[in-house]
Amino acid sequence: MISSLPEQTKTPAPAGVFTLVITGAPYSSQAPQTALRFARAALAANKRIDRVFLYGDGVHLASSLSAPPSDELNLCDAWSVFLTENHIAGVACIASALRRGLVDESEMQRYQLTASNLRAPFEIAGLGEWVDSMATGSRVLYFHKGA
Amino acid sequence: MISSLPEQTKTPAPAGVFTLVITGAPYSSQAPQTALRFARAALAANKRIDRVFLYGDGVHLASSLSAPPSDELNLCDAWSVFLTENHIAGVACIASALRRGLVDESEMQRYQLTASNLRAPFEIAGLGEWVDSMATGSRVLYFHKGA
Amino acid sequence: MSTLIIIDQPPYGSWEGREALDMAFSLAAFDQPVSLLFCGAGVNWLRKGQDAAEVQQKSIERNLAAAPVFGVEALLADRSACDQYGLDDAALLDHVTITDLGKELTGRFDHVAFAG
Amino acid sequence: MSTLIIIDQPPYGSWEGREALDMAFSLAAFDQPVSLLFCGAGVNWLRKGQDAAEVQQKSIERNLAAAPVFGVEALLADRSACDQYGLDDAALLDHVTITDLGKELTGRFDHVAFAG
Amino acid sequence: MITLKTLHILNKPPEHSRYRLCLRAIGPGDGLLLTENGVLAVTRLSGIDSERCFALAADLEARGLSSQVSTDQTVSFDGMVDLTASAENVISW
Amino acid sequence: MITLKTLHILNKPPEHSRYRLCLRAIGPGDGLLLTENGVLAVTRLSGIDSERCFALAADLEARGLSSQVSTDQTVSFDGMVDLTASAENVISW
Repeated sequence: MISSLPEQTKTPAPAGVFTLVITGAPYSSQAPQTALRFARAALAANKRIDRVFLYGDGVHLASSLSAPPSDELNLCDAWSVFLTENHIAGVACIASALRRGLVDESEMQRYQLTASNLRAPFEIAGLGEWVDSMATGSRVLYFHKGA
Repeated sequence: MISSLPEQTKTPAPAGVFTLVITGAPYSSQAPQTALRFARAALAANKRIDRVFLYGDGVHLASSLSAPPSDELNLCDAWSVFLTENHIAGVACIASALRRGLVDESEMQRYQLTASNLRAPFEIAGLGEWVDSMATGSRVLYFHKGA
Repeated sequence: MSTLIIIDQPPYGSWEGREALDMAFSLAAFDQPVSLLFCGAGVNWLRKGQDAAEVQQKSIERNLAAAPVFGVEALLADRSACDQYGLDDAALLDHVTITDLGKELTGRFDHVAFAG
Repeated sequence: MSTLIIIDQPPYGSWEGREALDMAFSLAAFDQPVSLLFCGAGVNWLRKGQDAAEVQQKSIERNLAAAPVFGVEALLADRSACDQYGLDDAALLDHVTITDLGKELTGRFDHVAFAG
Repeated sequence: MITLKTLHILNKPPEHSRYRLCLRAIGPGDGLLLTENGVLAVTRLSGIDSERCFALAADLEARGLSSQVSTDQTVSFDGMVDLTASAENVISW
Repeated sequence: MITLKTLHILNKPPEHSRYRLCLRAIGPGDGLLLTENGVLAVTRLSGIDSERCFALAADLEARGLSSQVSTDQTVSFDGMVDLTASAENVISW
C-alpha cells in the first residue's frame, strides 16, 4: 500500500479537547459505533471531550425508544451510559431533531405532541453549541455515514 | 437525450394493484414525497393500493412526533391523512422499527419503554406482509433514498 | 414468482445488506424462490475470514453459509466486482456462483429488489 | 478560525445540502468566517431557474442569493463539476466563484466540514 | 401508452455507484424513468441515448432542467403510474 | 507519534463519489486514515500508494482484510486518537 511512517517533524499541537459531531444514524450507519470506540480511547489517553453534538440523521442516537434485538449492541443506551458516567454533554440539534421526530418534554408541550422520546443525558439545543466548539478551539471530529 | 416514444407492441398487463415499499426516511431522502405524489396519481387513475410497507430508514415516516417547521410539508401527517382517507393499510416492519425507536403501545409494554410514537393508521408487522404482496401478484414498487 | 435481491453496499458500514438478507430469508421462509446477488462493494460480504467482534456487530458469515439450508436458491457474485476487490475462488465463501450483473441476469427473475 | 463547508449532494433528493447551509449561516451569524464549496453533483444547487413547488420543497435560490448579506464570505463551485453538469457563467447563480477542489483550496481553511 | 419489458426507475445522480449498475442492466425493449436526483443525468446524455428514456417533470422543474428534455419524454406522476402499470416488470434502483 | 499537516479520515468505499473527492484533496505532508467502509481501498492500492496512509484495525478485521496491510500501517483506536490529536487539521470525508 503505503509508504512507511514518516519521522516526526515538529511538536504535535496540544489538541487535547475534542468535540464529536455524529451525523450518521445508529442501525443505518456505523458512525455511532466508531465514534463511541474513539471516545473511549480518547478518554483513556487523557484527552477531554467537551461535547457530543448530534446533527442530521445522527439525532436518532438520542432516542429513548430504540429496542434492538438482545444479541445486538444497544447503541443508544451505550452512548447514554458513556456520556453520563463521564459527565460529557450530549446535544441533539433542535432543527434536525424536530423534523425527525425526536423531542424532549418542553418541545412535546410546545408542539402539542403525545409523547417525548429524548434519552437522558441528551439535550436539545441549536447549532450555536457546535459554533461554540468551533470558535473555542476544540478539535471538532465528524462521524458521517459511510455509504 | 432519448429516442422517440416507441409504438405499442402488445396489450399492457393488467397491473391494477400496487404495493408501495418506502425505504428512504422523510427529511433525509425525497422518497416519501415521491411516493405520496405517485400514490395520489395511482388512485386518480383507478388503480388500487393494497398496502404501504415501510422498511429500513423508511419506518421514520410512521413517527407521531415529527414536528417540521410550519412552512415545510409535514410528511408524516400527510401520509397518515392519505392512508386514513383512502382506507389503505400502512405497515412498518417490526425489526426495522424496533431498532430505530419506532414503537406502538404493545411493543412499548413488551420492552418496558417510556412512550409509544407510532402514528395512526400505521401498524407494526413483520416482513410477511411484504411477502404477501409479492406472492399475491401486486405490483411492488420501491422508493429508496436517492443518495 | 422468483425474486432476486441485490446487495451493493459493503458490510458493517451500513445495515442495508443485513436488511436485504432478512428480505431473502423471509421469502424463503414462505417458500418463495429467491436468490441473492452481490455486486459493487457488496461483494465484500462474501470474503472469508471476517471477524466483526471488534466493530461490535454480528458476523453474517454463518447466515450466508446457511442460506442454502434456509431455502435461498443461489448466492451470486458479480464477476467484475470480485475482480476489482481481489476476490477469487479461494477468497470467497463456499456456495457462491460467479456471474455477471446485466440484462440477461435480471431478466431471469420476476422481481428484482434492493433493501434500500 | 475560517471554515469551509462542502456540499457534494444534489438538491431536493436529500436534506444534506440544506443542513450544510444551516451550518454555514450559523457560523456567519456568530461572526465566524465561513465559505461554501459546491462540488460533485452538489453544483446543481447553483443552477438558475429552480422551481421546487412541484416537489413540495422550499427553493433555496433565495437563501443562496442572500448568503453574502448573511455574512457567508464566498460561494465556491468546483470547475470540473460545473463542466460535467454544463454549468457555465450564464447558467450559474450570481456571486458564485469557480475554483478547483484540491489541496490548495482546503489548505486555506482552518476547518473543512460536511453536513453528513 | 407503451409497453416496456422492464421499466428501470433511477433516482440517483451519475456519481452514484448504483447509477452505473442500472445502465448495465438495461436491455432491448426496456425503458428508463429518471426521478429525483436521477434527472441530473439529462445533462450527460451520451450513456443513455439509445434507450427509451423518460424523466419526471416535477424533478426536472425543481432542478431547473425542464428545458433540456423534450416534452414527449417528460412525464407527470400520471405518466409514471401508466409506465409502472404497463411495464412487464419494474426495477427501482 | 508523527505530525501530519492534514489528516484525511475516509470511511467510504472506492465506489463512493466522496472517495474520489478525498483523493483530490490530499497534499504533501498530509495523512490518510481509512476507517469503516474506507478500508476496502486497501484492495486497490494504486491510487493512494504515495501518501502516508493508515487503516483502522477493527474495520480491517471485520472485513477480513487484516493480512493485506502491514502492521505498522494498521492503527487501533488509540492510534486514531493520537493521529487526530497531533495532526494540524482533520477532514472527515
